[in-house]
Amino acid sequence: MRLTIEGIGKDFPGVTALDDVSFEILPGETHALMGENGAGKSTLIKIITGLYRPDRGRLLVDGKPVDFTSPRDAIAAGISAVHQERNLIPRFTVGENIMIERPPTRNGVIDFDRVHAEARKFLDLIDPTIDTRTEVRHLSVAQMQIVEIAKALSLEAQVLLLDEPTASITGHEADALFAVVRRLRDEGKAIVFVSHKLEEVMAISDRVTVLRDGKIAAAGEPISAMNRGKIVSAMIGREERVAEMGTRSADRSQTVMEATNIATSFGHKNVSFQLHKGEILGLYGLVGAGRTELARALIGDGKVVSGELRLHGKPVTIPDVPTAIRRHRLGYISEDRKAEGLILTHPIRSNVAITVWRRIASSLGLITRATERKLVHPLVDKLEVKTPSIEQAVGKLSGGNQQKVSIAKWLAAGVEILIIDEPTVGIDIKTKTAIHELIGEITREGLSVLLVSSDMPEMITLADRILVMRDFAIAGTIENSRRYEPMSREIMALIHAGSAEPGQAHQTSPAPEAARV
Amino acid sequence: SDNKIALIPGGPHPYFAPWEQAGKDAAKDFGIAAVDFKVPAEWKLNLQTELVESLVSQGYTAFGIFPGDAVGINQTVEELTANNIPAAALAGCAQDPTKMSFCLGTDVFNSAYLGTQALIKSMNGKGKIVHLAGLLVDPNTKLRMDAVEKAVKETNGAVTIVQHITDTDAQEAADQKINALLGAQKDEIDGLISTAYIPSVVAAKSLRNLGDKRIKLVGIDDDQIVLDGIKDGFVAGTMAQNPYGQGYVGAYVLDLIASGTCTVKADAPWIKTPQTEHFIDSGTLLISNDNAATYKDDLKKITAEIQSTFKDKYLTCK
Amino acid sequence: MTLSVPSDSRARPSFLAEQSNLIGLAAIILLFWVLFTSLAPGFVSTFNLFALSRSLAVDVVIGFSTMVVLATGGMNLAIGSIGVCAVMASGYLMQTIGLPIPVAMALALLLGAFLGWLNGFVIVRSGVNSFIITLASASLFLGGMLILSKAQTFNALPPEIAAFGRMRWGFLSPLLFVALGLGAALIVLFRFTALGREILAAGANARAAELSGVPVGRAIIIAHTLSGALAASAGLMLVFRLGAAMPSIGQDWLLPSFLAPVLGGTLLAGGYVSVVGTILGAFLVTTIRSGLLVMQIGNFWLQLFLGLILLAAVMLDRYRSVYAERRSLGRRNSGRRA
Amino acid sequence: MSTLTRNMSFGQRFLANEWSALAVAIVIGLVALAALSPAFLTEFNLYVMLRSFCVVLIVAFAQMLTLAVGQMNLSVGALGGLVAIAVGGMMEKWGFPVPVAVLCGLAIGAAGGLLNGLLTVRTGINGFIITLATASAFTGINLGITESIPFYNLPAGFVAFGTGRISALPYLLLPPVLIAIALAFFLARTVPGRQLLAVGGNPQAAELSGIPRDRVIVMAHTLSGLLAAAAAILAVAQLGSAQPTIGVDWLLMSFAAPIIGGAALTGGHISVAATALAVVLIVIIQNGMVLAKVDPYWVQFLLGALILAAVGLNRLRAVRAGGA
Ligand SMILES: Nc1ncnc2c1ncn2[C@@H]1O[C@H](COP(=O)(O)OP(=O)(O)OP(=O)(O)O)[C@@H](O)[C@H]1O
Ligand SMILES: Nc1ncnc2c1ncn2[C@@H]1O[C@H](COP(=O)(O)OP(=O)(O)OP(=O)(O)O)[C@@H](O)[C@H]1O
Ligand SMILES: O[C@@H]1[C@@H](O)[C@H](O)OC[C@H]1O
Ligand SMILES: [Mg+2]
Ligand SMILES: [Mg+2]
Repeated sequence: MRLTIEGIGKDFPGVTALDDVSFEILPGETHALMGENGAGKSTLIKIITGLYRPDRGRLLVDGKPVDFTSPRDAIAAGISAVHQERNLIPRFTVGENIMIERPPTRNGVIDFDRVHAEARKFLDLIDPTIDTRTEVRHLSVAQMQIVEIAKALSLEAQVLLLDEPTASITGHEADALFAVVRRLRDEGKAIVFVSHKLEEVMAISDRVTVLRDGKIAAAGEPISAMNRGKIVSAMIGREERVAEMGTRSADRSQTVMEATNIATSFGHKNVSFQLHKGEILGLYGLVGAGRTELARALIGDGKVVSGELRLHGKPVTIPDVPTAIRRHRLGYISEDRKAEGLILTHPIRSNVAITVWRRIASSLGLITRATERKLVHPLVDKLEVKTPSIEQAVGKLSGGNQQKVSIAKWLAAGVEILIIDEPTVGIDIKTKTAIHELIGEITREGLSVLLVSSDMPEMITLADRILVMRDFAIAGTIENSRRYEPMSREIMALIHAGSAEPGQAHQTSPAPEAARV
Repeated sequence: SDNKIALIPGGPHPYFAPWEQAGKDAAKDFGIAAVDFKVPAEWKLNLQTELVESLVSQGYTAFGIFPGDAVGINQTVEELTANNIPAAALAGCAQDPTKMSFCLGTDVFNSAYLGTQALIKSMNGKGKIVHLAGLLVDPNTKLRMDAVEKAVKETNGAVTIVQHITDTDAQEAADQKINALLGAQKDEIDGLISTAYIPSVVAAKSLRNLGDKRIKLVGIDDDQIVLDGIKDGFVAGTMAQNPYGQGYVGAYVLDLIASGTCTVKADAPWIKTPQTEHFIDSGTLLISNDNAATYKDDLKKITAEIQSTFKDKYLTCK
Repeated sequence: MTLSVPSDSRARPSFLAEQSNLIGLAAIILLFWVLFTSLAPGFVSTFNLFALSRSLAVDVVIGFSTMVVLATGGMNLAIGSIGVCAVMASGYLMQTIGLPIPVAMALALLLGAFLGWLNGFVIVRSGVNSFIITLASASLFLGGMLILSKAQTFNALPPEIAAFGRMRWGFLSPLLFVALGLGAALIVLFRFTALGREILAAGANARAAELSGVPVGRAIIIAHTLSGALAASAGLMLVFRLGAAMPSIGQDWLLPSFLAPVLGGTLLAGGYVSVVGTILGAFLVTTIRSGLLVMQIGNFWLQLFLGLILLAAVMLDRYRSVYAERRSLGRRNSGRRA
Repeated sequence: MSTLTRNMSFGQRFLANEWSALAVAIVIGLVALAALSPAFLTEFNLYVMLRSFCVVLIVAFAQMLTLAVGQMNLSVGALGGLVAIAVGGMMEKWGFPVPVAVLCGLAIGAAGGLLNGLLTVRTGINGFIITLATASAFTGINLGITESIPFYNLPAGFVAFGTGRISALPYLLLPPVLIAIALAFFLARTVPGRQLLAVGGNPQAAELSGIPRDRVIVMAHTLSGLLAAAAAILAVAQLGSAQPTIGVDWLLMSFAAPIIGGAALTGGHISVAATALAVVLIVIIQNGMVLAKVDPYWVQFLLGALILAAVGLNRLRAVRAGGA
């Protein structure tokens, strides 16, 4: 099936998301769709899948114009997608979610055994460990993403659109996905692949189309004719830059946070570490190792049940998050920006200022939008949040720009210790560099950061020391030499040492990024 | 006269249906420009007062009102009289102090008292009774409870009251509560006194379904189901009221007052009730098997009697 | 032609959209006024205007009482019960105890606030949906009032009470100004104070708010406390209006209390309120009801027309705003092409 | 997680059920009332309780279906009242045979629900406001037609159905039981039923999965109207007359039962069994109050206290079961 995109344009209030976009998606190819945050990638995918209707231009399938009025139409025409946002029914089982488009029935009654058997088939392609009878709401973010992929595969469509399918899964599952993608391509299907991870793109795409500010910057160039530098300059209009981390100078004599043998309500045992002033302490581990839960316990969104937690040398117990932030100047940037990081229906202004309302209020307890704006503007500018206005509802921003907002509010908060969980998921390379530099900058100004990231290169770029976590315990601590190869080998060794469970022992695929860091 | 009179019940309720005809008859018989039956959309005080207010804006000159709330209506009446618009309480009274010109209606206390006495008599003076009442938050309900208790007390212990069941003035609630009562206690109780329209109907029906003629029931109002119950022996009696007469005479008197022809006499032979000092009995009578066929004529006679003597007894006219 | 952060000349579309919704609602109200005035001259008689202003005042405050809880994404089904508790308390304090009016009123408001606080406290501590808690507490509060008062009305209140209820400022009731005053205070709360903003944040996404340092539990409790105080205010306004404190007040508040804020744009899901919208929502309903009554739309059929006109009004508003959005997009596009 | 469910003891699995706390509360209530009064477990009293269960249950289901898609139907009672008098009128004034009148009544209910659904979906206006407005319109038609005078002269067979019984089992119980079974099956095992819950659980996701969201919402409203009609017809049979006031008290109960039964106001999560048990509990509480001769001034208070107690029990269960 050949899909032709012809002069497509789409406007939102205050933004032209797409403008005169034309290119072709051919059967038997993997077609990468690249662009900065807010370039219009997801919007284009939503138009192709019938969720949005284009304001201008048209779609053609095998040369014939089509007009999809709803996702049903697109599905019927043989187009399926994994969207950037999670789209699962929380109280339905994994199996039912995968098969929701066309549940197998017998005499009009849903045959749940077949639902699970069928779902199993597609799930096994990526991750055989997920039980199809589990309700989706009990899954981790990564597992949900895998379910979404299995669901899209289950349609066995002619055109498969993948919008950042690998944003929150590990290399192991990503490799499985790529194997499936290659096979589908060889069978003559068309795959559109959106990702901010250039290495992946280079590795599996046949052709690449780049969007910039809603316009075509490169249309269907063969990957053989492109290289990393060309793609990047098409995306951002200039050369890529490596994060400027400056000289790192954490003050190891000043311990701002110290955990001694703590156990938590989530089941962590014997966790001990020290975080120094101005330090970036990395927390690495496989998905499910318990890093997010440790962060939660530390900020009072769970309990430290034994052991001792000291802040600035004083033992503390933190009953809840507001106390952590207000009394102890300890903040947490959630890995799940939609559910926990942002208030999607509220404007950027409120989302950023929320952490400081109490502080910027006048003696009468009043705050004005003007004071908020004064505070928010510089931050939004610094992070280059792409938006028509800071009054825009955060939910209307592109995924990457939402992430920037969820970081921006903590820059305003004036905390001394910041726990950052997966800061650059879904962030484009330009902004990623900016965020890395920002984290470097705030720590130079004296903030201390506990950094949770599944992105090994990111970890090695940023962290001063790396704590490796396994099964809700600390497996070891490594001083970061900032040399990718030895570091990653050392980290993986710690992760796998003593691991008996085969399912847990995933291999990540860090190699391609090595060259750059 | 060119008066426009509105007759306003507390809300939609079958009891008031005769007012429409009564108004038309009065307009014809006494040459009044209009006597209109205006029903609030729901049985809610504020809908009633808003209705009254809007009718004033449309030039109505006198009001016959069944107070949606005996106390709550007074402020509105006060405003009416301040604008020289007379109002009278019909069917049920407003609580004193009030600016209502008078109250022509059923003395709720007395009616409940007489009904209970009739019930006790039908039980041969002894046994256990239950009282089915309307809305608990309606001040009239408390009066009726007191009246029932007074009649019971006068038997010196021969009759006892098992319980008051309130908030039975909606069909479905009445059905649920009365059947629950019968389910739990049909063998213990000997009599039911109902002081509201709906529970009278529902109790009559439930006793018929149960086929129980042992438990005596005295209800209120003359709904067909209650009358059939009387005929077939499931209901001992019911306290008839005189809705038609209330509407008819009420309109007649309001016309006289609104025209400025007459004023209300201070020293007339008013009846004093717990609610008001300006009460006129529109007639209550017990319907039983004996008078089921003739009570309507009795009520007509009473109506004619009240109407013809009203001017002399209660008004000073030019 | 995506805009990328130019620093200062930033448009504020959502702010404008917000205003345009209110303007739309106001326009529809105006339409009805023109209609009713031309069809039924009695509609703008001073008597009717006064009566209208007085019912409006109460409906607005009832609407506020629900609005502040909707802000948190919760509900308060107990406002009628809280209102009547305050009413009966004020009656008791003035008539039986003989306290001066302001003292009695203040204590009654305090009682309302306390009952609201109790709701909030139990909701936050138990983690049970506010719908269920307030459904149960509505029964509890009303029942407590009945047990204590034996449903006896207080109708020998100081005469100033009724006099104030009848008082006119121009052709309006001073009660309307009380309602508008409360509205102004709520605007300040939700727009200009950290507390108000925190309540809204908690309502829009409790989890995100909590993780941003908002004491969500406290915000919810305060919103319920405020709701209780506002319900008590509405009850006391009715005491002035009726010149008596009676146990049947509040039983019919539930629907109007939702109608005004929701018509005015407040989200049932929480996180967004419109104070002016709530006032306009109540105004729309009062206008329609009063207009139909004055036009003598026949008795029993009134409800039908009320329903139909309400539908027409919300649909008109809806199409107006859709149209406005399209037009603003159209304008931008043509500008771009030029 | 399912690995967890498999390893749970019987007690834990019982607790994990949404309806277990309600079941416990019901048992406590039954035992207490039986101990209090010998009349409680008599055949006639059981009949009385089962009979008052019927209409409420269907009303609760009517609301439950709109809650399932994350909507509300404020017009259940108004529509019920309209159907009640329509059915009564058709039988009394026009002499329609019972089955014809019943079918027409159901059709009116479904049409009313369809109207609610179409208006909600087509205009994009919150269903709360739409159904509030249509409720007023339905009530207006009802009062306009009847001027609030009931229809009394209904066919004897129809009225007999409302009062007949086989020992403690009222005939009236048959329709609600059938409806409950059908609904449970519909929601658990049929494609439209699952689609309904999917739309409630995550409308966006459902739409992206090719589920016709608008059609599903319209379907939920239509079914809700149909059930409201069924409840109204049963109410007419039960009362033996077609009262214009049928339905005026339905609203709060219609929400209370599903929500006490664990339904989420945000949609996607309902339980037929738990809703039914919540209705049973409410009926027992109401019956118990009459049985225990509760002083009228205490009725409201105790009602609130008992609901709160049931909710507290359920909360405790949720915490114990770890589903807090
Ligand atoms: N529903 C909407 N309302 C208003 N603006 C929108 C809406 N959806 C997207 N936009 C805007 O359209 C532009 C393109 O967004 P889109 O989501 O397509 O970007 P993207 O390329 O997918 O970015 P990312 O890499 O961050 O996911 C952005 O400026 C975004 O803010
Ligand atoms: N082996 C396991 N058995 C049962 N539950 C698990 C297991 N591993 C993880 N979980 C649970 O599944 C969820 C995993 O979440 P998530 O993957 O975010 O964990 P995490 O360690 O924070 O991941 P990350 O390390 O990527 O932040 C958590 O709720 C965790 O308690
Ligand atoms: O007496 C009548 C009463 O039975 C009914 O319930 O309401 C109207 C009254 O007049
Ligand atoms: Mg995107
Ligand atoms: Mg994590």
